Amino acid sequence: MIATLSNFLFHTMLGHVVLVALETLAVLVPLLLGVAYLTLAERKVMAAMQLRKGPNVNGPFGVLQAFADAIKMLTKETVIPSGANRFLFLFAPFLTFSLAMVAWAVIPTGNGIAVADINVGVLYLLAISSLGVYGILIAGWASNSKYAFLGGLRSAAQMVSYEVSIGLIIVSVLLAVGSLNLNDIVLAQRHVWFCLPMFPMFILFFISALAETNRAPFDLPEGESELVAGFFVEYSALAFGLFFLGEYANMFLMSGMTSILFLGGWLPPVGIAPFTWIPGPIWLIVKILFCLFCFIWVRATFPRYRYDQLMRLGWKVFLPLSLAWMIGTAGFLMATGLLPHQGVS
Amino acid sequence: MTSSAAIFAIAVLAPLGGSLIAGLFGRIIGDRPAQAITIGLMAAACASAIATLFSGVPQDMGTAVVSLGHWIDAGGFHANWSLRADMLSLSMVAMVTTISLCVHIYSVGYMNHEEMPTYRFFSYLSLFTFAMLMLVTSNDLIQLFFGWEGVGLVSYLLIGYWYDKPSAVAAAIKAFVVNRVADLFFLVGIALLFLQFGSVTYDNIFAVVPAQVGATYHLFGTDWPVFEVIGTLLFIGAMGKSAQLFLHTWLPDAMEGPTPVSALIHAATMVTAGVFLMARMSPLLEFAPGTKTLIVLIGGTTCFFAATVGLVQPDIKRTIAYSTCSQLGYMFMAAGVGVYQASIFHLTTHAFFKALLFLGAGSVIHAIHGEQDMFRMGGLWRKIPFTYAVMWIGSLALAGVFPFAGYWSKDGILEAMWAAQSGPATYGWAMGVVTAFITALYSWRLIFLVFHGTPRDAHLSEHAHEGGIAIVLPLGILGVGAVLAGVLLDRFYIGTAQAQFWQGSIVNGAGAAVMNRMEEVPGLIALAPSIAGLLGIAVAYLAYMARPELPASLARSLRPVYLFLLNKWYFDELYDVLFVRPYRALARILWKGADEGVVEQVPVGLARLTVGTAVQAARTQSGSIAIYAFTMLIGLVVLTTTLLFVH
Amino acid sequence: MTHDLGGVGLGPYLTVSAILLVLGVFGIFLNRKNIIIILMSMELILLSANLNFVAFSSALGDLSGQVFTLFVLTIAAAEAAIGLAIVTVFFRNRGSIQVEDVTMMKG
Amino acid sequence: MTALVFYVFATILVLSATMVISARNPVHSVLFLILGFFNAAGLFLLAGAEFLAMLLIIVYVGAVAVLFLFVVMMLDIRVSEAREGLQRYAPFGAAVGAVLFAELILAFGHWRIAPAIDAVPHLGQAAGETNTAALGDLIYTHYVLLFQACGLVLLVAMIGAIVLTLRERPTGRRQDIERQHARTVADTLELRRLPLGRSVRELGGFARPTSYSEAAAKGSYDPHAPVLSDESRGE
Repeated sequence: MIATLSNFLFHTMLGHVVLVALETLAVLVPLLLGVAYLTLAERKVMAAMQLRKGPNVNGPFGVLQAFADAIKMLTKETVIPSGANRFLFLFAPFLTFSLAMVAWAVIPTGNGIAVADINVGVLYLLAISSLGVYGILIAGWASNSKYAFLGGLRSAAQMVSYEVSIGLIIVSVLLAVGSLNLNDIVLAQRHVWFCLPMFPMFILFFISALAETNRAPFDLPEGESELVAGFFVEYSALAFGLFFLGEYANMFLMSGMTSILFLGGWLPPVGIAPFTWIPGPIWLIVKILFCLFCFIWVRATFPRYRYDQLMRLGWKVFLPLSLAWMIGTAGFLMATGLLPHQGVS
Repeated sequence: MTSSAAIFAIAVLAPLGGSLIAGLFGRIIGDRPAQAITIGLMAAACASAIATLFSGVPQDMGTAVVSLGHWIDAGGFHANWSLRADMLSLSMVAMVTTISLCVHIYSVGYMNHEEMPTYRFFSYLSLFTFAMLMLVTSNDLIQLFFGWEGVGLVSYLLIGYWYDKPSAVAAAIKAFVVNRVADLFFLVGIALLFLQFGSVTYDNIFAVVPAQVGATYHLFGTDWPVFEVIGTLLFIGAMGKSAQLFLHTWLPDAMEGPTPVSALIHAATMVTAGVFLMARMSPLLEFAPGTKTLIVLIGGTTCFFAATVGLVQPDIKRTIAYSTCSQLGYMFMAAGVGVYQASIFHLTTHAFFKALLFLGAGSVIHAIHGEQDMFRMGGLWRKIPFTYAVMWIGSLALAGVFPFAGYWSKDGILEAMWAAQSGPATYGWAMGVVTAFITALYSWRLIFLVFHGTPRDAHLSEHAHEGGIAIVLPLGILGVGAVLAGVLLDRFYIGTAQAQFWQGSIVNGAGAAVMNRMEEVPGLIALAPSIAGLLGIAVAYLAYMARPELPASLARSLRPVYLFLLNKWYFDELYDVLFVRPYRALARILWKGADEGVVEQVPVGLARLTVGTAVQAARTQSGSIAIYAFTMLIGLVVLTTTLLFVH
Repeated sequence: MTHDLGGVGLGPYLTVSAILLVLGVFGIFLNRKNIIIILMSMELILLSANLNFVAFSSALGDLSGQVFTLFVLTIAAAEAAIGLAIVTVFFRNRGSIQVEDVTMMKG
Repeated sequence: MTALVFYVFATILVLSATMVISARNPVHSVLFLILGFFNAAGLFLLAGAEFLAMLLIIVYVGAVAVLFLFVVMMLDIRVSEAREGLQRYAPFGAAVGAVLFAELILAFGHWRIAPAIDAVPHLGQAAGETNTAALGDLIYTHYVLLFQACGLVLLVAMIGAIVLTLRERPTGRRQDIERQHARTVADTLELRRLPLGRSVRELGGFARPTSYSEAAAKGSYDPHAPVLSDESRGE
């Protein structure tokens, strides 16, 4: 029975497809659950920080609140504004959500355990995250509304700007690793996580991640006081829900990237006995949760940036800093002979 | 470099230093220091030159060459900077520096009324001296040509010194152009020499001259003896520099320059370069009898022609200029019969008395504020007695009266002419004797017109006075030279000691016999020039003192002759018709027809064509990007199609 | 090391690239008034060139083609940036981006 | 299997390219262009150029197409106008395109690889070396000068784009963070004790602290302008 199954899974075309589908599900189901509970966690954590109770009606400690919200959204009517581009209007939230999901294909949850362990994993992540812009732009444009359009443009400009510094920070990491494979990147941190030698870049990356996901204090696109709710002002019901999920999934993704690039991914803090007993995926989840907590923590603490300040920070502070760090890293590695593959022609 | 060589180098190079300092820094250091420096360096040069002359070249060799450095090394062609120290150059160097020093000093006095700073003048003078010294000390023809052109250039600069005077500028250009015509022949001569001998160094050339006597050029179906061709070319070059007949027209015009310039350049040094060249090339010329005949003929004719013209000139400086021309004719005659020693002797004595005459004339001109017309002078001898005295001395020397300098040298030449015993030489002798008469005539005409009689222009001579020490001193020195140069140098230059003196720096082929026969000329013949001279003085006295109306009536009755002479045998007019006008016409045709009509039409037409095409092409530029894109794509399609079919 | 190009060989790749090129060319004619679509058509043409480069590079096992694709990408990005900047400025000044209006380069 | 994938990608690529040039709405054109790029990236992947495939998405889709979309959206092109004159030139364009296509097919149908190709030194990919590393080796050795030149082109393009589109707005008020941090209450507020029943206007109107004019961008605020008088305020 088991032999037949393994033969089917590993040696036939259809089996391969099924296997990939199973792998995908294994990643997506926890992810979606996580996203659902992240919304709840955010409200609870912020409530705690602001000395409130937060949701506590549905279920014990409000654990069912997420499902309540989901049901509410599913049951509401989807309003499509007059003059809106119907297809694009509905396509945009779907795009945002699915991109956030697709990116997880290359994230390694253990040594070599990924849906697709490809050579250019980092580039794949970069490519997918650069596509996030489209969902927002299309949504803003397709809504046929000034507020939505302005919010979309703002968001697009913001994401494009911070992508540049994210790219440069990643290049710094890649210089130290010598591979674009995410698993290799994690393995390169066996001895020391990159957040220690590259602490400034770690901070920069985290802040850029905040901007990339339109989180506070960079949640300009949806600035309530100016743009009502930014690019998804016209959205409601399931479409809105998809955006919402997409946003939180993006947070997960960025946290995952932070963990893999700087916090050692699925590696334990130190490679000795009690830590190594805990499996890699657990370590990765712990690290992701830590990052997510920081996301929420920041939101509860900082006021919102003004738009010109945001742009200034991105282009005039982060970009030069990350560029200088990249050059410095290259120079340091070159000088100390630590550059991977040095001497290989 | 030995100490004597160093002293010799100082003699040649010190003027260059003076010229550079005065010319480049004159504006900074001021006029007086510039004059002092040039004169000081000139004096140093003069002293060195005389010292070298007296020490002489070492007895055991005829020449010493002081090498200064490489100049040109191109393939088989080599030219060096070097100073040749044989007796010919030494005597020339001593003469040039002495005269130059006198002229320098004189210029201080003469030029002190100038409005312009005169450092430029002194710089030119020193530069000229340097160039002349390079010429006479050259060890090869290239360096000689350098000096040759150098003196030509400075001559141009000095004749046109008063560049705000159009006539001076015109004269400068004329001198330059006429000299270039001659230089062309000279240069061709040098080139042929190099082709023939493979070297331009004198010693190398002279060493192989006897071996190549029979060489000929085959041209136009005739064989031309190489030496005759080269000699004639060199002689034409010398004719230009020394203002011989047909190429003499620049010299009288050159009197537009300041008088010291006339004294230095157009009497004592530059114009004698041609004579020097003849003497220098004597080993070659001795094998070119045809050329020598030509030299005698040209020299004799020049000497007569210039004297006749000088006879009627009203301008004091032009009179002396023609006299110079005439005396140069004597020198060439002597060279033509192979008695180069006599040429050089006359050259040297002539330098003294002609410089004296010029400077004396300058003193006169200076005294009466720039007037040069003798017919407006008169009775000046009381006002400027010293000048009067030196003019007498100069004229006596010029006329060849015993024992003044000119007597010795001119007599030597005429005796040589007689002793040569050939048709052309006899012609030269006749011309020489006649010219001696005319020379005395115009010399005393000058003296009588300028110094005697009543002042024709009272206003002019009223304030006439002798110049300062700077003017008087050089006149004195030259005066002494004009008196003594002949009697002192005769023995060495052409007399009994000449062979020891020249030490082979001058070669007499057939001329050696002439040298010997000179002593055996019949007494009457030997006296003929002196008699002619004295006769000339007497006639001058008769015409300008005793019967002052005689010249005018003579001019009236012989008006065609008078005009012929006054207009210098119509040479300028002849050249105007022969060369200047056709040249201008040709230039005009080339300018209007060839240049404007053809050469300019090419670019102009091209430009018009471009403009026309551009206007048409601009229309296709509609400004529409779409059209451009279409065009590009259609081009792509055409290209692909072509490629497909061609492949 | 040659590559089998996903098992389809070189021909289909070249055909696709030819079609892309022709579509780009046709697009320029078709949208002769809209400069932005002209720019996009040019991107299509460049893409077809890139496709050819990559296909040949793989077929011949020579990476130079891919390197040149990289350069083409760079140039295309620069071209798009400058082109769009010009379009933006033009629109700001003239209020229109009709290619027919853009005739200031007339000679 | 991979052939199937190829044909799917190729078909979508060609179709989306067709839509790019024929869509009535430029925004749709851009979106189809993006779709086309995706499929082209897929084709690249099939051809083994994984690095370039990712780069195509990052550069074209992530940056260039965003630019297009931005500009198309912002410039608000009237769709009807932009499509005028469509039919007039279409036959001509179709003819040129057809000729070109025919020629290309002709060319592609009859080509063969030069027999001497193996004699040419190949800059290939070593076994076991990733596509990215092999490309890197090549770019930084053989093609380093061209690579640098590309960098220069990009730099010039960046500067050019900035210069072209930068608008100086002299009246804008820039933020000076250091000054903001250094600001104290005394610079900003003037506390006045008002007698009962009197207004600020009666005491000479509002007074702005000097820091206001210093903080303002040049030209945006004139400190010497007359303070608004009571009368003008009243009106």
